Amino acid sequence: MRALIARDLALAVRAGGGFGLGLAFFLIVVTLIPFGVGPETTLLTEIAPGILWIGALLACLLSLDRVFALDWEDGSLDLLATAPLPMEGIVTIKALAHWLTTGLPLVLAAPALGLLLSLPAPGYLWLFLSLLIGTPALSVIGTFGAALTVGLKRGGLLLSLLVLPLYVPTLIFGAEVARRGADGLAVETPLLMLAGLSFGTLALLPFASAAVLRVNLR
Amino acid sequence: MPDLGKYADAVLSAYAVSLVLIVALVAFSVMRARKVRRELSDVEGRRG
Amino acid sequence: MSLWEYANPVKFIRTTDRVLPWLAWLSAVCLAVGLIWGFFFTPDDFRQGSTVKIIYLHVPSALMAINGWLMMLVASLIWIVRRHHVSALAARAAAPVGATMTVIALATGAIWGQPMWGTYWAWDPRLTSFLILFLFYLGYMALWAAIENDDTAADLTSILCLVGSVFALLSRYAVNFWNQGLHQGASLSLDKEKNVADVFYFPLLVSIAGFVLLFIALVFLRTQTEIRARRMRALLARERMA
Amino acid sequence: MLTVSDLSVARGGLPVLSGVSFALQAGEALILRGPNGSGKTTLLRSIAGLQPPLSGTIEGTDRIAYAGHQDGIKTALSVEENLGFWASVFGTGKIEAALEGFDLLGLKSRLAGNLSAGQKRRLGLARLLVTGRPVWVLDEPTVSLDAASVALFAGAVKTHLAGGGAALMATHIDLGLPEARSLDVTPFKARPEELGADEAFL
Repeated sequence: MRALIARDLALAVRAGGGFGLGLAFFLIVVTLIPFGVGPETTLLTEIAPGILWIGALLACLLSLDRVFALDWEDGSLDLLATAPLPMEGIVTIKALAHWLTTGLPLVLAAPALGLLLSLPAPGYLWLFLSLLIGTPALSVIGTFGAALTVGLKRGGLLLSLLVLPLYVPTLIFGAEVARRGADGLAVETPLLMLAGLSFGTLALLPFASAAVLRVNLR
Repeated sequence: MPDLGKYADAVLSAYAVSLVLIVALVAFSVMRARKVRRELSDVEGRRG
Repeated sequence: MSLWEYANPVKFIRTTDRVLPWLAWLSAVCLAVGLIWGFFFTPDDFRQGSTVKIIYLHVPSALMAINGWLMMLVASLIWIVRRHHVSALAARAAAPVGATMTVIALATGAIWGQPMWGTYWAWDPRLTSFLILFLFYLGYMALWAAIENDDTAADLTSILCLVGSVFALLSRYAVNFWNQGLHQGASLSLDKEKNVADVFYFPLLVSIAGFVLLFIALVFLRTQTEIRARRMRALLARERMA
Repeated sequence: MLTVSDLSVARGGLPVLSGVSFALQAGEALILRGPNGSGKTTLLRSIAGLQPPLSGTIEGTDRIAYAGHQDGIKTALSVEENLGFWASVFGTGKIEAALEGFDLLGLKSRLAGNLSAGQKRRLGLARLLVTGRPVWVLDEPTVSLDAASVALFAGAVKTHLAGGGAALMATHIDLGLPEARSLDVTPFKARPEELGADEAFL
């Protein structure tokens, strides 16, 4: 298990690993939004939490098709399936690696990008916390989608179609935490819901992903 | 024709849209059913 | 024992062939009676005017949009547990019907919303939930269409249906949480038990029966089609083997 | 070590081979023969546990080290890192012997992406040694190997057999293993009337 996570992280940061692409995409989305909606600070302040959440979500989505596709193409996935690792463990590690290489950098970068959108001062902490709690769920759900589409050529678009509806609850609770935090309102309820959602998906969804992956390998 | 009052457009368009969708769904299902039935009997006939 | 006999494709086709004409006529009659009764022979609501006539389409289609997904969920579970092919194909056959019902519910809702709420689309929790349900239908159908091997497709879509159901339910609660206040009052008239008078209620019941029967008839017909298409693929594969 | 009885396997739900039975003892090698498309790969994948068989039983799946057409090599990692990864996945941790056995010591720190096709194949086969598993199940192990490398591979198989291992492989060329039995899969070809996953529709 530890070897697998170490290998995936090493692969991500080596040449061609695509590390940082999600981060760059996040930056670009946040830069483009003011061009679309106008530079008024009051408007940007109001929509900043939502934009940052949606930007992070899309950046997460961008790298999902690599989660299993590379291992599928070079045969590693077959070999991993015959190795003494439980499939549930493999998909959990894959989700963890995706989160460490995509989700975590987004979480760390979000407050800095909040500056660009004039996020109000109380919002930074809650934006950071909501992303920190919410992005693992995005990675786990996305891994399920990636497992569903692993054998398909040009599965990327289908992957988005399958995963985005599944992202709805996470997005709603996560953005709600960030928005309420920015407005100085009470955040306990959505924060608890978000945490519950993250832990729930983390605990249960790997079983579905593993089942799907076994079907796709045969 | 009943008097639909000022909402006539809304009511009529709701019925029109729904009926068109239902008829399209039924027509599509029936057409595909016929096509597949025909193709299958071709294949079965070839098989003897 | 008895119920599972219909899991045999041949038996299923033979039985449904016998039932299908009756179902089709019955649903046509119910739909005609319910809709004509509702459209021509019911009074206008004192508040909503004639737009109340839209409920004869809106309520049954919304009902079937949800029940369609539930039927797919049950069929998927049967496939996963007992691996009856007819069950998986019935789920596949039901998806486009359910999706169409969702579109009808959304369209009639939007058309009704324009004079009542002053806007075609409000991010009302119910409307939003239905939009999300529609997205789930789209994803489900797209996955069926994308996979070549029939059994693989059945397995993957069943699991997607299961996971999707959980997330659809979560979305429903999340959406309620996200925007709770808006539709209060505005949709009072849609809570039939409490607020719909008998004059509206009976034609509505007939119309609902019509939609239910239509759904069943379409699912039977489309399942037959899927079974025949699958048999054709099986036969062609044997031809290639020989 | 590996017992296969009355095995039927399917590709895409259609039966390809049926009634395959054999047993492999320690120190034995079995070579599967048969033309392209005869189902050797499907059989090997089923035996390795990657796909469920239509019917029949396989004993000893957890003793298998499987190597398919693709080597599962990460081009961005070095030879040493590639092997080290599999060594720790299988919990053995020692890669020196494997590097030596397939003449990869000199290439140890080379990026796998810079290897030639034959060198990559040797790296893929060296993975077998680090798994520590006794039964090798190999699909076309000698593809893209030159004569010297084939001899190297044959030597590795001999050592493995002498050490109490067993090997099952599909290959077209003569490996120079006189002790290996061979099994032609052609007689086991499934007839069209045999039932597959689509039996309910026939």
